[in-house]
Amino acid sequence: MAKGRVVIDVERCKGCELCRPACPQDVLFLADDLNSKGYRPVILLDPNHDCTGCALCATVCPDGCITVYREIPAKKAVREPALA
Amino acid sequence: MAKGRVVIDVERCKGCELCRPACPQDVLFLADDLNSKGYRPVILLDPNHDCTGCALCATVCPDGCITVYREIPAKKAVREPALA
Amino acid sequence: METSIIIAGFGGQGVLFAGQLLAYAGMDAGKNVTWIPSYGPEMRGGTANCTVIISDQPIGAPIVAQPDVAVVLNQPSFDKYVNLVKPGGLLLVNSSLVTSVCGRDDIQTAYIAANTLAEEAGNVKLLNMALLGALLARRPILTLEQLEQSLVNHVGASKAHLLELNKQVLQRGYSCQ
Amino acid sequence: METSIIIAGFGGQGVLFAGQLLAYAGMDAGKNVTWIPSYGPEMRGGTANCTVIISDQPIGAPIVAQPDVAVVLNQPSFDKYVNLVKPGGLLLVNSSLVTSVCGRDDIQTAYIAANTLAEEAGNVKLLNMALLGALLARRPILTLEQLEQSLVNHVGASKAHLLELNKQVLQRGYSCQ
Amino acid sequence: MSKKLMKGNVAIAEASVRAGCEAYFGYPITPQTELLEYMSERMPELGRVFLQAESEVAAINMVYGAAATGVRVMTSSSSPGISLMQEGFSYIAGSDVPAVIVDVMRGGPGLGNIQPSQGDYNQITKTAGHGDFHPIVLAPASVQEAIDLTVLAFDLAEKYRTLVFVVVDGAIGQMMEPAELPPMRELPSGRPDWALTGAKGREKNVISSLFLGTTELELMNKELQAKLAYIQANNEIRYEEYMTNDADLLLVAFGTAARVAQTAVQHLRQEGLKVGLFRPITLWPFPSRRLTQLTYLADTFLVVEMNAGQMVHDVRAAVHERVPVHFYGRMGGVIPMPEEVEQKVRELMRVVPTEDDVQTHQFPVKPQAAHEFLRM
Amino acid sequence: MSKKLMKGNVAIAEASVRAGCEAYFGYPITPQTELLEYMSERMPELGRVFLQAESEVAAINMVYGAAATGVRVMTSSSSPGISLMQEGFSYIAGSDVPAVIVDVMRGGPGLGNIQPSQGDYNQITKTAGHGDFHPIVLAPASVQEAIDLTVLAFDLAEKYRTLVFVVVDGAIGQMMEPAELPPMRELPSGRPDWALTGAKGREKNVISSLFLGTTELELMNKELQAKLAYIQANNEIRYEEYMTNDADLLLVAFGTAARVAQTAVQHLRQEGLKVGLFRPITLWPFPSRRLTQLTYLADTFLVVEMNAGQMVHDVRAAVHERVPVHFYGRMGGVIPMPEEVEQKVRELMRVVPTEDDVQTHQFPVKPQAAHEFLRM
Amino acid sequence: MNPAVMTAPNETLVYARPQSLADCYTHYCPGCTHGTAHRLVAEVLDELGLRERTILVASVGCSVFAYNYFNVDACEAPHGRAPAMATGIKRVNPNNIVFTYQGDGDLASIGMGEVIHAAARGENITIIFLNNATYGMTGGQMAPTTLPGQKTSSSPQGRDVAMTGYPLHMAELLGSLPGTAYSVRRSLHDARHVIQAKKAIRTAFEVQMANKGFSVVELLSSCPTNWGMTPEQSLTWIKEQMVPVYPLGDFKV
Amino acid sequence: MNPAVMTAPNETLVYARPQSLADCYTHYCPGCTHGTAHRLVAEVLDELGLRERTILVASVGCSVFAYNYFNVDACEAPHGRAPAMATGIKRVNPNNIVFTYQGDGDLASIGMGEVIHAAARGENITIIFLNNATYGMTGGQMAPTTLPGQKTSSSPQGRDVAMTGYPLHMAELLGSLPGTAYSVRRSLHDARHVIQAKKAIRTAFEVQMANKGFSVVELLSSCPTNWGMTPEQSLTWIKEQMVPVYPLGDFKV
Ligand SMILES: Cc1ncc(C[n+]2csc(CCOP(=O)(O)OP(=O)(O)O)c2C)c(N)n1
Ligand SMILES: Cc1ncc(C[n+]2csc(CCOP(=O)(O)OP(=O)(O)O)c2C)c(N)n1
Ligand code: SF4
Ligand code: SF4
Ligand code: SF4
Ligand code: SF4
Ligand code: SF4
Ligand code: SF4
Ligand SMILES: [Mg+2]
Ligand SMILES: [Mg+2]
Repeated sequence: MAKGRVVIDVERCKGCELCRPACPQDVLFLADDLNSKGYRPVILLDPNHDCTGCALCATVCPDGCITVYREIPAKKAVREPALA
Repeated sequence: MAKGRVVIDVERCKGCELCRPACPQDVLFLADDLNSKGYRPVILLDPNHDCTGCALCATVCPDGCITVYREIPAKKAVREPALA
Repeated sequence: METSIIIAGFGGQGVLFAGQLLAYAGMDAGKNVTWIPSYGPEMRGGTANCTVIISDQPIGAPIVAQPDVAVVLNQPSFDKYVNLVKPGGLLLVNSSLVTSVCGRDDIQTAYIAANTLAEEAGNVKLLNMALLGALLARRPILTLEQLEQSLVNHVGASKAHLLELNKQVLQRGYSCQ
Repeated sequence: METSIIIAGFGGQGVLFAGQLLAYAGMDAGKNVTWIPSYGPEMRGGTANCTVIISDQPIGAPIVAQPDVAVVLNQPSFDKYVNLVKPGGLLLVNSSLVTSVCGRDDIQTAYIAANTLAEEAGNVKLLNMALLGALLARRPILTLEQLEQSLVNHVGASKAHLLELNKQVLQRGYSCQ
Repeated sequence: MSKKLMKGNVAIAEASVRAGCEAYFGYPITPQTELLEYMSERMPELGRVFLQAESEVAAINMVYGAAATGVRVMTSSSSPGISLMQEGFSYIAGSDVPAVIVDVMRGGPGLGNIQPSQGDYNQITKTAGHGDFHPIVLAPASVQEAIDLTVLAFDLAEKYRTLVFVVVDGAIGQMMEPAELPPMRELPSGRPDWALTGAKGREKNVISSLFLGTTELELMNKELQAKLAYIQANNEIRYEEYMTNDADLLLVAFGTAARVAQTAVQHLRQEGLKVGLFRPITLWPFPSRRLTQLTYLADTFLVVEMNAGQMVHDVRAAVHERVPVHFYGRMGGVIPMPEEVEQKVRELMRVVPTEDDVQTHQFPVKPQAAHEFLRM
Repeated sequence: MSKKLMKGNVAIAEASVRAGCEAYFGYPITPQTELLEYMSERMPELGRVFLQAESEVAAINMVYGAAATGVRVMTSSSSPGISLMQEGFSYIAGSDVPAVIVDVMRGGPGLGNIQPSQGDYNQITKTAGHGDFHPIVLAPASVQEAIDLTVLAFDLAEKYRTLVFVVVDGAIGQMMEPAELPPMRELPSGRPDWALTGAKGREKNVISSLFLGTTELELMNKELQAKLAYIQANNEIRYEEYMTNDADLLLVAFGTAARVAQTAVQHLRQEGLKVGLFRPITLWPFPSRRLTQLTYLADTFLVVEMNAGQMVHDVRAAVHERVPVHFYGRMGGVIPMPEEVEQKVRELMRVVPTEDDVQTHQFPVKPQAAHEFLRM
Repeated sequence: MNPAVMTAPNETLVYARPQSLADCYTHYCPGCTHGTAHRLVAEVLDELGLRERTILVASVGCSVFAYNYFNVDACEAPHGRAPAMATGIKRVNPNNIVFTYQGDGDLASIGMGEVIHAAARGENITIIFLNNATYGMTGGQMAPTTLPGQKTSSSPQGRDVAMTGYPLHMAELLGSLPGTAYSVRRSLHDARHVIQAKKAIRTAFEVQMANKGFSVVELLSSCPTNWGMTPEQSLTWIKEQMVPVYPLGDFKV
Repeated sequence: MNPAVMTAPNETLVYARPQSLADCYTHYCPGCTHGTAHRLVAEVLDELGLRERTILVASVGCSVFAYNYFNVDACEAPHGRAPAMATGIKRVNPNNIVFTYQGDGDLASIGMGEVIHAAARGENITIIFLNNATYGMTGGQMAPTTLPGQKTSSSPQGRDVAMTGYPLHMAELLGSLPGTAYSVRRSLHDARHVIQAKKAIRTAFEVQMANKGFSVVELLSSCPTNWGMTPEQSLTWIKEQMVPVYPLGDFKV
């Protein structure tokens, strides 16, 4: 399995939670605190490095809060374009 | 062949001549004179009693100028309703 | 000098064009002119008339209550304008379609069988030219030549073949008593 | 006597209803009242506030530049109204969401942890009741009983089961220092 | 009946129901929408007609159709929607059918915003469409008055076979106030004899604004003008005065601006300033004559509006140059505060010229440089 | 160039082409249609845009779109079509884009008829849509002037980023007169920097009339009002005077009515009556100041219009009560005859009160009975 | 009634002007089939006994005076808005029979929104839609129904579909909406087709009488004046040019 | 750019906010798929390199501020008139890519005439049409696309088709016009459908780039606020209630 990582723009996130059921690895959770807009944003909690960088979360996020990275497998080090 | 007769409201007639080609018996003609609106109306010229009262002329007349009568055959003297 | 002319008849009798021709000729002769039409609701047939003013001065109102000249091409127009022509004015009647006679003695009247005259010349549609000719004979606001020149200048190419006939009818009208 | 009250917060905090309840109670108590809302562009979330005026006289302007009382449920509202409250007026702060402290000494200020208080009572959504209770304790424009009665009169059947809880939170707010 | 706490929009809706409105056609637009929503529930309940039209253009023409059948009918909208209805208004005026229109005005021009405004004054009072006509325009300043004038609107519309507008700004539409509703009227059993109901046992009726001949159309217009003149003369002019008896300075305002002005009067009176308020209730016909009379009393007028100065022209036309007419206005959905009006009055009563009324003169004293107004 | 005999409609069309109009969107309506028809031939010939829209509402929004790209764009219509465009006008005004509108006015209200009229005066000058704004309104009285003012309209629209109307009545639209066309202008090579052209190598541009916050919308309105004030002050007021020097009685009229009035002046002068004519060319901004000055000269004003009396209110507002302002109007598409105006003037100069101006007072002296105006 | 109708004892009256048609002269051009359409509608109203129940909504176009030409209660709607006006009438007077009479400019251009929404609502009204491929009344400009290549006064080079788009097929479009109960296209170019058109008009009114919803009959109609043809040529043009583009048929029955 | 985009040396950037999307906070409710649609359009503009050529025509509805949310030249049309405004723009700027972004109230109700005629003309513009079965911005009134039985604030008893008519199928309707080059319906209710929606949006813009004519993508979208649901429930509602009424598919390609 590829390893991945997501960064969530917590100030932009409205806590709609649509990314959570979209994530096959179940590594997204609501934060405890509110952001400055009064929403509880989603954060990545991925102690076991389960995130695969599949970008399904980003695909459904209405607010474009999620940036997705994937580890480059040793053999293939060229950068891919953004999700087609 | 049934015998028929048409009466043309010459003041209403605009001389468009659409009734003429519609008439299978060719008994409709343009008058020589103009009516008060400046049109040459159509008139019935039927010396041989060719008109069958088929009402095709009336069917196509845009101005509803034509009234159509048909002789009642001896056996059937009830009045028919207007063209269906 | 300012002359106001109303030309009135059925749509299709060439009323508007006759007026335009006068206006063109007036303009070509360096005068001020206005031409303004008015129609009924009908697209074909119905009534049509236009008012032409030809003047040495700038023209104010382009419409007039009492024209100097009325050219009436049909009965309704006769009925409408017979009493409106200005005293001393001219009423020109297309006697082919108008049966009435003007009872006024304070205006000049002329009866021209314009339909017949044009038909005889070869095209009944030119009845308007016959009347224009008759008008110029009675009111020399423009010369016959000026009008003919305007015909040449402003008749479209598509109608050029009719030019000669137009001129002929114009002349016939001019010489018509 | 005329008292003007602004209640301000996020949409969804029950700001408008709290204002309406005051207006109902004022009306039931035979006073003149007005209630007027104002919103931001958001359908959900965003800012919302309302102005309530309760008066013995007919009420002119339904809006005020400087309220007698401001109830602020979130930080932006605190920032907006802290300096607008009329000298001698009252600023009621939901300290659960507002961290700032008022620096003025010409007005009365009270900090109520309304979220906490309501949550403890069983429903965080009733934070507005907590603040209304605290308001009446400080400005006896109406009695607690009058407000409770209005709750009974004007809360729809669908929410009737929440009535008791509403009253409880109201009372807690009332007795809250 | 006892008082209920009601939003202006809802109060107008229920008032129209009780006044016998048999059909409502409308299209959602803030800040009017509660009116439509209320009707969507209420009208079917009573077996009456509610229909959400596909647009304001359709709505006004549905109103036109229903009006032609002689029933009491209404629509409501807000400024951009009112613009779209102008052709329909003109047809309605041109064919003498009664209809009631509610305009809950918002900030313009264009999409503007959804805040309270009085920017439609000219568009409605000067002629709500092409051609020569004026609707009767009623401008309530409270929820109670909105109710009362809505009922009156239906009665006037029917009496004169004319368009009647009830115009409020968004504040009155959105505001809750205690108010009393009138009793429910019985619906009439028949229809007026000019109405379209099917030509059974009578000559056919025709509702049309087409008069092809100039003579006919001029006649129609003369009759229409005579009707308008009759309305002006027939006690249909309404206004309210507050402390005008001994006023040195007269505030003139309608709707919410008048409420603000009234508060200002109260405050200023406490300061000992003799200020009064004149509140036109009918914006058309405009209470010009009374304003003219008031020039013999007050020696300064101050018009307060929630626009760039529209009614002020009617006030000036009534007052001529007998007294100076000043203007204080806020635009863009801003409701002026009593304090602002008070400040302005204080300045005027000390005869200090201010920026604001310079701005509304026909010829500004200091023309501004081009770059000052070009908004990029 | 020499003079050509041209219809007003066609002359306006060709003038707009020569003024650099790059796009025309319109919808047929009498008595404006020749303008559209001419453009349908002419614009494609030049590789410019002609599009017959599906409606007036679509047409004005196509104009709005094209205007937002910074090209010179025009539409034309007649009264009912102008009503339908009101929302669009208001958006255009609210977003400061330039556009030229031609209104060839016909008889109203409603469908009315297709004869010449001046019944849109209020609808256009007072505010052509909801909210506070005025278009610049140019009113030619001859075919030549229609040409000249059409060119000016484009220049003013661009200069002030505003709506400019050229308003004529159907008579000027339909009339032929000799006139001279201006030379063909070259089209500009670029677009203004606020225009929508794609955000290449610059910040994006936005054209919008939405200002959600009251502060922003008020600011926008203040800027708009400042622009309007600037236009008023910036020599954009135009008018013409004819024999006003020594006039005792001043006729005030625009468009065709002014031509009629001019003929009347000529006739009356022959009778020795000192009559002059004041012809506003800009209906907005209105030449109020000059009219005020003229009250020191003439002691009676007579406004002649082809409507029920619309501009007369602006004249009265300018003149106040310094001199009596009378009105003579014809409606329904009737063009008044010089003789009627002359008769009226003769009456006035002998100070005989007449029926007609009674009718146009705010409060008719003798209210008419209800049955007199109810047209069945 | 018409003085012409004087039946001799041995005769039967086969055809007479219908009662629902007003006894007045129309302003239509000679040979214009607007007149034919009027007559057919009037005959149907007579036959179904609807004259005294019917309300006509006339539209803006050559048929603008239709309210004068029918012996029924009538009104005249703003250009394109007849379906909205008819909706207003029908909703408050459900027992009346309400129909609009609209041209192609009126219905398919400016009035597109109103007619689609009336159909979508299944408004129980009848629409008589005259398609003559042009704006007759204003002098023959291009309509949305103008044929590709057809010269009109606003498409002087002939309609260029690349610039001005494709003819709109309203009977099909309206027929595709679930609220539409009846949508057909007929033609008025000869006696046989006139008779078929009349049957369709009759069915449309019967659909309304049965409260089945929206009904529309599109009629291909002539405009000799603006087409620049004789009346007879116009009928041939309908047959040869229009029918191929606008196939006759039933699109919803 | 977004400060979040800081790629580590051993990583590849799989997904980042598109450049064509403005770096600002939207006023949309949490979970509203208007945001998703915006993002997809922006991604497509990025990928096709169109950002600097594109002009957006925003409409009146919840997406009224779209002109703030895209990094492209933009304007804001009157309610329903975006296709007309886009037509005006495209005709004078044929080299720009012009698209409208419209809701169902805007496009299918008040703007019906404009959108049909733009399609009939084969206007070379792209329409992104968000169908959320309601008037979101004004508080959830009935739209022409509201489902039968659906309760809204102006159909409090649920939409009664007998009184208010049937849902309008715009993708099918527009697809039936010859001027339309591309008309499809997609949904935004889960990742798979979002990806399909994006492909369709891409195709629509490609159609415009190839000057093929009118293109429209109808997107089934959520309105959690007015539907009274959580964002997740809304997506389920789209899938279970909307898709059966509005079948996904290609109606003209
Ligand atoms: C709002 C408005 N726009 C334009 C017109 C001008 N107008 C009158 S009739 C007509 C066209 C009618 O064409 P059509 O509906 O096809 O009827 P036809 O005359 O061909 O029978 C137009 C555009 C108008 N009266 N009102
Ligand atoms: C002419 C006009 N009429 C009505 C409105 C009010 N209005 C604003 S948004 C809207 C509905 C928008 O609904 P939709 O297009 O479905 O967009 P959504 O909010 O659902 O995304 C309405 C009716 C307006 N601004 N202008
Ligand atoms: S990239 Fe895939 S695995 Fe990682 S958080 Fe997003 S959805 Fe889950
Ligand atoms: S989908 Fe986006 S906005 Fe919604 S919770 Fe996830 S990150 Fe936040
Ligand atoms: S009834 Fe028949 S035969 Fe007689 S004239 Fe008419 S068409 Fe000819
Ligand atoms: S069809 Fe009618 S109008 Fe035409 S010529 Fe025959 S009778 Fe006359
Ligand atoms: S213009 Fe055409 S449609 Fe109109 S009446 Fe004449 S022929 Fe018929
Ligand atoms: S109201 Fe509905 S459509 Fe509008 S932003 Fe909120 S959820 Fe989206
Ligand atoms: Mg047609
Ligand atoms: Mg929607």
